[in-house]
Amino acid sequence: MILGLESWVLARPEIFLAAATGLLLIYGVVRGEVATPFVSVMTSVVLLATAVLLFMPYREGTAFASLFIVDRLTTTMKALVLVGSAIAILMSRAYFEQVKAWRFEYPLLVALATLGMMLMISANDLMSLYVGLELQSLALYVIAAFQRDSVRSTEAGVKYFVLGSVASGMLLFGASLIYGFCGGTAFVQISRALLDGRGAEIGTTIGLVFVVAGLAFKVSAVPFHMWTPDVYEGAPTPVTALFAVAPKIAAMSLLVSVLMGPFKPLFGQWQQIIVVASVLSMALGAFAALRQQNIKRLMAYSSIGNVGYVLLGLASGSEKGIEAVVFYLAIYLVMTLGVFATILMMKRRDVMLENISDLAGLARSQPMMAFAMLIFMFSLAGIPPLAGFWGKLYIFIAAVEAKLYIPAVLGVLASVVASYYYLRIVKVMYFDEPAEEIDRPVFGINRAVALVAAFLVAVFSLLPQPLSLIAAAAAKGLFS
Amino acid sequence: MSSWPILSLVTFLPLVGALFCLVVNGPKEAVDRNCRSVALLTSLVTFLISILLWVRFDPTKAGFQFEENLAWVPALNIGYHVGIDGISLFFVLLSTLLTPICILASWESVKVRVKEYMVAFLVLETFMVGMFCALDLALFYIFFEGVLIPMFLIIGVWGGKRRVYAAFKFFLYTLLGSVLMLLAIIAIYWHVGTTDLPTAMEKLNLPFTWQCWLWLAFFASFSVKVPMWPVHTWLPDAHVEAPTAGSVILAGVLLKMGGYGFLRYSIPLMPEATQYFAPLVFGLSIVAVIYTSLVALVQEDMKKLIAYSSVAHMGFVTIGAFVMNMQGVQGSIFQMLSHGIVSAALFLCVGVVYDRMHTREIAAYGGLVHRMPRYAFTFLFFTLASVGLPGLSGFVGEFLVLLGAFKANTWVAFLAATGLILGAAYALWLYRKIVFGELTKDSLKGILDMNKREIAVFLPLVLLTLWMGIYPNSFLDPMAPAVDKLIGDYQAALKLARTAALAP
Amino acid sequence: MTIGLGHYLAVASVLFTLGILGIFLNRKNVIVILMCVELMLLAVNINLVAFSVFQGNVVGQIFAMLVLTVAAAEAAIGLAILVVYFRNRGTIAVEDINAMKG
Amino acid sequence: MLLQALAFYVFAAVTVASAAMVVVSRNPVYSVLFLILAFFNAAALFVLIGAEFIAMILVIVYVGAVAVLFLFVVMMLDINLTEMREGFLKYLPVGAAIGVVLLAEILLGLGVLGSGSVTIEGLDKAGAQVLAVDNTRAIGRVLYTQYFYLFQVAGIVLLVAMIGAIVLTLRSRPGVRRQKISDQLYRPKDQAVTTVKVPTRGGV
Amino acid sequence: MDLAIKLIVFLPLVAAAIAGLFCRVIGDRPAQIVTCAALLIAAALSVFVFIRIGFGPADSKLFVVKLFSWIDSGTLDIAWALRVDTLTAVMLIVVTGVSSMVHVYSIGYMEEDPSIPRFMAYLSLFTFFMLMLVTADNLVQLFFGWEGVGLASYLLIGFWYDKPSANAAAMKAFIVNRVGDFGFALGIFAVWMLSGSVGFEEIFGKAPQMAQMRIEFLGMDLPALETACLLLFVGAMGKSAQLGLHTWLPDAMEGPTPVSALIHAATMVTAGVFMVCRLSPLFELAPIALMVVTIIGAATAFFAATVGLTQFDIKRVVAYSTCSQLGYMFFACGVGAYSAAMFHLMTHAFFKALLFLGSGSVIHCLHHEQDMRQMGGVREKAPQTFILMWVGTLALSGIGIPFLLGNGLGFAGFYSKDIMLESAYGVHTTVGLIAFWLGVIAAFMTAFYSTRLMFMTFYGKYRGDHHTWDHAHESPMVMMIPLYVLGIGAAFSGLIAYDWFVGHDWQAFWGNAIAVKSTEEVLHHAHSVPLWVKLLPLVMAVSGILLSYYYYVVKTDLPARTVKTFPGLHALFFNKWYFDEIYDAVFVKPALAIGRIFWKKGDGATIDGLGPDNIAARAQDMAGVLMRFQSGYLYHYAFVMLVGVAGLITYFMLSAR
Repeated sequence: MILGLESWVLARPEIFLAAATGLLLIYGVVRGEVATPFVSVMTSVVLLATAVLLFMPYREGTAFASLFIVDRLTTTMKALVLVGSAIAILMSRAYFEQVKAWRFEYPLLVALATLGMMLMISANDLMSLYVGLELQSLALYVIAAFQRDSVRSTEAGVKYFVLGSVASGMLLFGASLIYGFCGGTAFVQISRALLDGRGAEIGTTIGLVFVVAGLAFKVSAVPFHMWTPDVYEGAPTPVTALFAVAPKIAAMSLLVSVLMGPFKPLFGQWQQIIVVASVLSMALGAFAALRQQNIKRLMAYSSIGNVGYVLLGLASGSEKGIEAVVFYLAIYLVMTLGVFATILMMKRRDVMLENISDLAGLARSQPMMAFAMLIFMFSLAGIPPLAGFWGKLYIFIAAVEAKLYIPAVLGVLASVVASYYYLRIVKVMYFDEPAEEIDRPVFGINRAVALVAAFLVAVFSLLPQPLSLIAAAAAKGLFS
Repeated sequence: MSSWPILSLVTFLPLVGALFCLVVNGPKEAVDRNCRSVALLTSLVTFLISILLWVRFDPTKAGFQFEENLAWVPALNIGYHVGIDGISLFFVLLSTLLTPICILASWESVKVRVKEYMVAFLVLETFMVGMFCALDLALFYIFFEGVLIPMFLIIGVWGGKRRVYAAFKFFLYTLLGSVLMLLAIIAIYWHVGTTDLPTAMEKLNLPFTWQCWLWLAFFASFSVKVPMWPVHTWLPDAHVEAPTAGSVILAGVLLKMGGYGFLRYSIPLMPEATQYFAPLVFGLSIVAVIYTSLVALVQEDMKKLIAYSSVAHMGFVTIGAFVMNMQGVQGSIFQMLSHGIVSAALFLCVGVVYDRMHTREIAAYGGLVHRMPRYAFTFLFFTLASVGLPGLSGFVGEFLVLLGAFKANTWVAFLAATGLILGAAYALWLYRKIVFGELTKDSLKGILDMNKREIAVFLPLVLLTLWMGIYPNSFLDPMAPAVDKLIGDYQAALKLARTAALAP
Repeated sequence: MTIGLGHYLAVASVLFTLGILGIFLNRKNVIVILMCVELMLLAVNINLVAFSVFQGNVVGQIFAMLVLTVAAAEAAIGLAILVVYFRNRGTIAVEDINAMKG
Repeated sequence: MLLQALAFYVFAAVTVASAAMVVVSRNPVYSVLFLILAFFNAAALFVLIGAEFIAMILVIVYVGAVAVLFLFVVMMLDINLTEMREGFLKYLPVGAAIGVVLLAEILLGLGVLGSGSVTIEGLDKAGAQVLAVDNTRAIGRVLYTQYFYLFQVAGIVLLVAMIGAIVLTLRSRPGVRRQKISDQLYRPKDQAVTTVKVPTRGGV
Repeated sequence: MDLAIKLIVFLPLVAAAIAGLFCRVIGDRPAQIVTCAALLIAAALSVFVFIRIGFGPADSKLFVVKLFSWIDSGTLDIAWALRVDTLTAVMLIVVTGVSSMVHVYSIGYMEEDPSIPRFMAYLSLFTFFMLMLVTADNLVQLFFGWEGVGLASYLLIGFWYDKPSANAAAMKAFIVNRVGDFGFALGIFAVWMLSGSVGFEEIFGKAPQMAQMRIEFLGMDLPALETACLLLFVGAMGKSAQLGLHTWLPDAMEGPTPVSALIHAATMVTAGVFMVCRLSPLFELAPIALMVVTIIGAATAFFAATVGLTQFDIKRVVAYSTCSQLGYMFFACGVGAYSAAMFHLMTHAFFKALLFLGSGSVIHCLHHEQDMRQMGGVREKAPQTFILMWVGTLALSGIGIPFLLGNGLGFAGFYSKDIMLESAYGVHTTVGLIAFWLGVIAAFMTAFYSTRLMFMTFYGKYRGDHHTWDHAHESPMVMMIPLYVLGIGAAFSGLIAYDWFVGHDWQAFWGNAIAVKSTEEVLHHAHSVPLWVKLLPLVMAVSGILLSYYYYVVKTDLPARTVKTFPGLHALFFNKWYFDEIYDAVFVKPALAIGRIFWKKGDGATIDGLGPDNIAARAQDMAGVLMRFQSGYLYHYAFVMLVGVAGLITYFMLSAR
């Protein structure tokens, strides 16, 4: 049976998510704007419930005529994505209410984007990859421009959309070549063809380049990163928070499963691409952010840099490397959410703040916020003993084992440069004289997120073992 | 030996104090007062417990004692493995001693954000002690780097005018060196499969080229920390801008991390490379001794002068560590301990007048002896200890180092010994400008001599300096077996390498 | 003088390149860029169909249909974004879209 | 055979030419129209190799929906004919150079150009394969079975497009009056009818 | 005996600690009493020890009191121990004797000073270090005392810390001494490396082997013992102000006069001589080193005498004479007459301390006037001082009646100087002869300038202002008593001690404390030199005195005329052969200049400028470039993507070929 029961069981989280989103959509349409708070909370709940569903019970296998695959890696990644999206939704209310764009479509679009991410994570065929990717992208284009009366938000939408379309065009072009040269779109077919030597043509390599370029765009790796700073800056802050975590993790997962799956036989080729992209990303993420004034933009460059490190883990192509990728992404998720939760709390006389200089003297006016931010910044900079260090350690272990010495050296050097701008934020918060007082944040979800994230970073710092076990299990899924 | 985890206690007790400080709440006055007390108390208790380490330390054993070994991150084979031997014992004690002194020294001078200040210092203590206890490369690295965070804040928040520049320079400079060491640690991990130090010492058998690369990576980190010429320029800035207690810790403990690192990691793990690069170290150290001494001669800022002198003194340390004979290595360790106390005390001396006058310019002082005889005595005492007067702690280290160096290479000893002359020149010049002369400046007419608290700060240091100068054996004896083993292993490794090279 | 796979691939490649170049060269308005994207997708479709036919399986054609569907959705969303942008700025000239840079 | 080749070249040439015109045309309306022309010709190319279903879909979906949508938006936004700014010419050499290089490489890589390189084993020589059943039927057989999943997801993609387009562009203008039937139906009596006490001889 | 030795050494320390640390509590007078008492007790005990050892049986000539271990490191084993043999016993007498006298004298001299306890504490501390130096059992402990006395000297020279010149002089003393110590330390290292020990007993035991060894030093292959001895001698040069490292000594006169008497005449400066004598078992096996010692000593004796001729500061004249006399002692050591050197060391301690304290008395009398041009006729005001100064001067000049009572009859210097010159002549080497002739010329000059001092100060008319003259007075008793004691020493110590030190009892007296073999030889030769050699020094001294009388009493315009006749020579002498200027130009100024260059250009411009600051600036520039790249234009972004893809494909196309 092509569509046996097994398929439905395996895809039940996705089906649940799709169905629930549909119901909430209907509810929202019926009730109108008043439904927004309920829909938004419910969407988060649904996303978290989906995450739970992933593991209860945990099943592995392929579904829908092998278009769809579930294993440890995909499940772990999905969990990360779902948690990221759910929290991003929770964090967004205050902001959107502030800018009067608080509408029920927003959480639903996020949910649909998340669905797209889940599908692409689970893709086992170029076609399912493509539709999943597009489902995600289209929803994200919309929410980038969601604050539709803002020039910046809509500009972000335009840029994201145009460049995203170009990227998916490239991806498709590559996919079409691979299909042609390998005689099929299913990952197993591709992999078999490549192992046979049938598909090992220069044409396949060109196809691979295009596919990798398309995916690199999604993870914003250099030189396909150009959209990132503008979109991060322009998009509404909660959206930026979402962009910084969920799609990035999903796309990275996809990149991993594509490269380590069907294209494993072309390791020699794609490793070079990934290494170059990785080194360039690390360097650009480090240097370009040095003079940024806008904290969202800074975080954009920071995310580019972080992607560079993750790619280094991928470039090692070993089980350790994939482990490192998962580990790094999990920690990155926590840190980034924490940072954005803090950013979303910064208001002065009810105006959201985005400039780094606005943080001046935060340590005196809001010691807890500043302290949380301090932890995130040092963690992002990879200073031990904070969690970010473990992530980098993992990555570099993998890189050294794969004999990627020069990229590793460049990587650590870039991390030193990058630490400058993280420190700069600490400096502004702690060393500078306080500017005008920042509004005292009411106890809200953002504060809770920031504190929980800080706490988690602390816990991961001291006890990285559980996380590394999870990462190891996930990576094993790819190699079994 | 002991069933209770005494080392962990010493390491993490300050952290408990820090948490205590964090939760203190109430009106500012009360918070400040309570935090000071809590911090002092914690650090004193820590110090007392660390004394116990010395008491229960078996000075005849060469290996590690008070070991604790727990699997921490089994996924990466990283363990929480701590322990001390004769080399690290005194560094632990130095750290635990200087922290309460620092806290006492900043009792009145730090008025803003007292809570954060105390927390930073206690956290710093944890990292420092942990660094010296760690027997796992990754654990070591974590503590080693972790120190940067509180220190960055201490310089940046409570520092002087150019504190931001200094804090960044300090942080980035040292970080840059350290990250390369991280890669080297990873490489070792890759070769051995674990980051456990004793295991690595036993199993690691790297080819020569590898050793050289790894040695250089470690060197990048430690040489910045020591600091060696030409990567010393962060030090004057950091010292000048840091608050008094910050300078004390910086000079007293942080600089020692480099020298300790050489002894604990570079030499045992990469013996052949150590031998190969020793001339480089000698060369740089000699340049450091002479160059920075000359630079110190022309300084206009008290702290900068002492900072440069630190570089020169640490030059002796690196020479001693690499001559690889008993006297050199013991002298190097002793010099570090002595410098830890003496330069710390000198910075405290600067702090005493800085707290009163709020300037560090040498030209702003003169004739202090008229109003501050006790201060004049203390300052003189440590100046003399710094120039290596026999009978005070500074002499023993320098003497042993030079003796060891003479055995290894007369040029090294000869050139390094010129530091003795230059050292006397700048130290006495400083003393003369500040303490001697007529008291002509109006601003100084009302200056007060040291109060009881300040005497309490200096008294233990004075006594210790004398003790170390007159009966250094209480320090040299416990470290002897460990140093002996270090040298023995080193020689054995070299021999093995030679025979291996000859064999095929 | 048989028309083979190569011919189709060549046409597709040319179209694809034109599409990409159009995006890069166009300074007039964004809609043309969207059209260039459509050209790229057309090139992809030509590829897919050609491969599909010459390989004798229908996967490529299914893929092409998907591409078509998604392209339609994409066009809808792209144009919607353009419209809101136009409402804000009153222009969709590519050169004017740079409120954010650096 | 020759006819087929001739047809191919004609259609192909028109496709490429109109694609080029899409890019260079000054008037966006013309661009849209050239796009449509390109699609038609591409559809013709599909037909030439026997992919008639895709060809039809292309015409219906693209020309019928997408291109018209483009046309609609172009008209709606009423964009002035702007002068071709100097940027185009300035960047043309660089762009063209890179484009040519890229094209050459792709063609080389695919084995279209250059004699030595081999394309996919035998495919080219074999010519168009003849399926056992006709094109439409073949697609239909797998679309709802094997590729059911994709079909469903494509549906969700369209849903997203719908929501997205609406949420971005739909504006409820405060000044516009709309009939709200439910409000009318559920209006309670006391709001709908007011009893006015009219004083005698006072008028309403 | 052990207790006595310990008491001698540590009583001054205890006294210093009490006076120094508790001065505020106990006040001036108790501080004086404590320190003086401690020193007098020590002096008494020293006499006891001296008698026990100097005249005891041959097997009790050496006492070693072990205290506790000091530095143990591998094969290095250094202990705190007190070693007392005849050499030390002599030094104990000299040190405690002169020191106690100076302590007592200081009570009067420093009467009006505001910080008496501090002064007394410093004096006692100095004595402690000096005693540690002379009782050292190993080189490192010797070094301890060595540097310790340097410290005390530093503190005492800079005692009047208000005077910038005093501070400068104190620093100079310390630093120049450090230069010597630099050599000394290297010498210790060399000895340790050769013998594996720093204890005297072991070193002397290994000396013959060491003489055979060679050592690689600074890339040169050198005879080991010679090298070590030369390095050690550098230390001695520094401490004993020998030519080249003498510049600190005249400046050290900035300190209070008792200090000059104690440290810069009697004890500390002789430490170099003591060290060479102490290490004589090594030195006697190092002929080249001895040659150097002789030449340096002789040159110093001559040089310092020339400078002494022209100085006007009363203390400086004495200081240069000290320098000169130390030169004598060294060349005596150099020719192997260690006992003669020690003899002169002892007598010199008495008469030079006397001269200094006498000068101090004059200075005290004239309210701290030190310039002899402002003096004259002081004998009216201070007759006792005048007489005692004559005793000192004659002792310094070496006046006596030869052959009377066997060894002659004369002031202390007469014996000791003669035996040194005779030894130098007696060895019959070129170097010895050079030393002899230089010594003889210096003896002439010594007599000239020391009597010049007398004539300028005590004779003629007073040349200063009248207010001072009206208040001038003889010093109080507490100052005069030490002068008398020292005067007795200056007059009779030579006579009494001649036989023990260099006469026929010398072997019984010295035991094994100094190198026996060479001493025996030299003394033998010295006693059998021709008559003219024995008489020449006296003749020179007498003629020097007569000339001086002619110049400064009979024809007082003659000095100025002489100066006019030999302006170049006078300028050379008067400016101390321009040593200070040369050092300033060659060492001090360049060091500061180089320091400044290293600081500003090296650290600032080069290391920071090319290193961190440069990197930071380049990083910022890089950030700027990247930001400009991020232009905000879609087509640029697309272009970058395009270039990326094209680049990758090109790379693969090229690498595939």
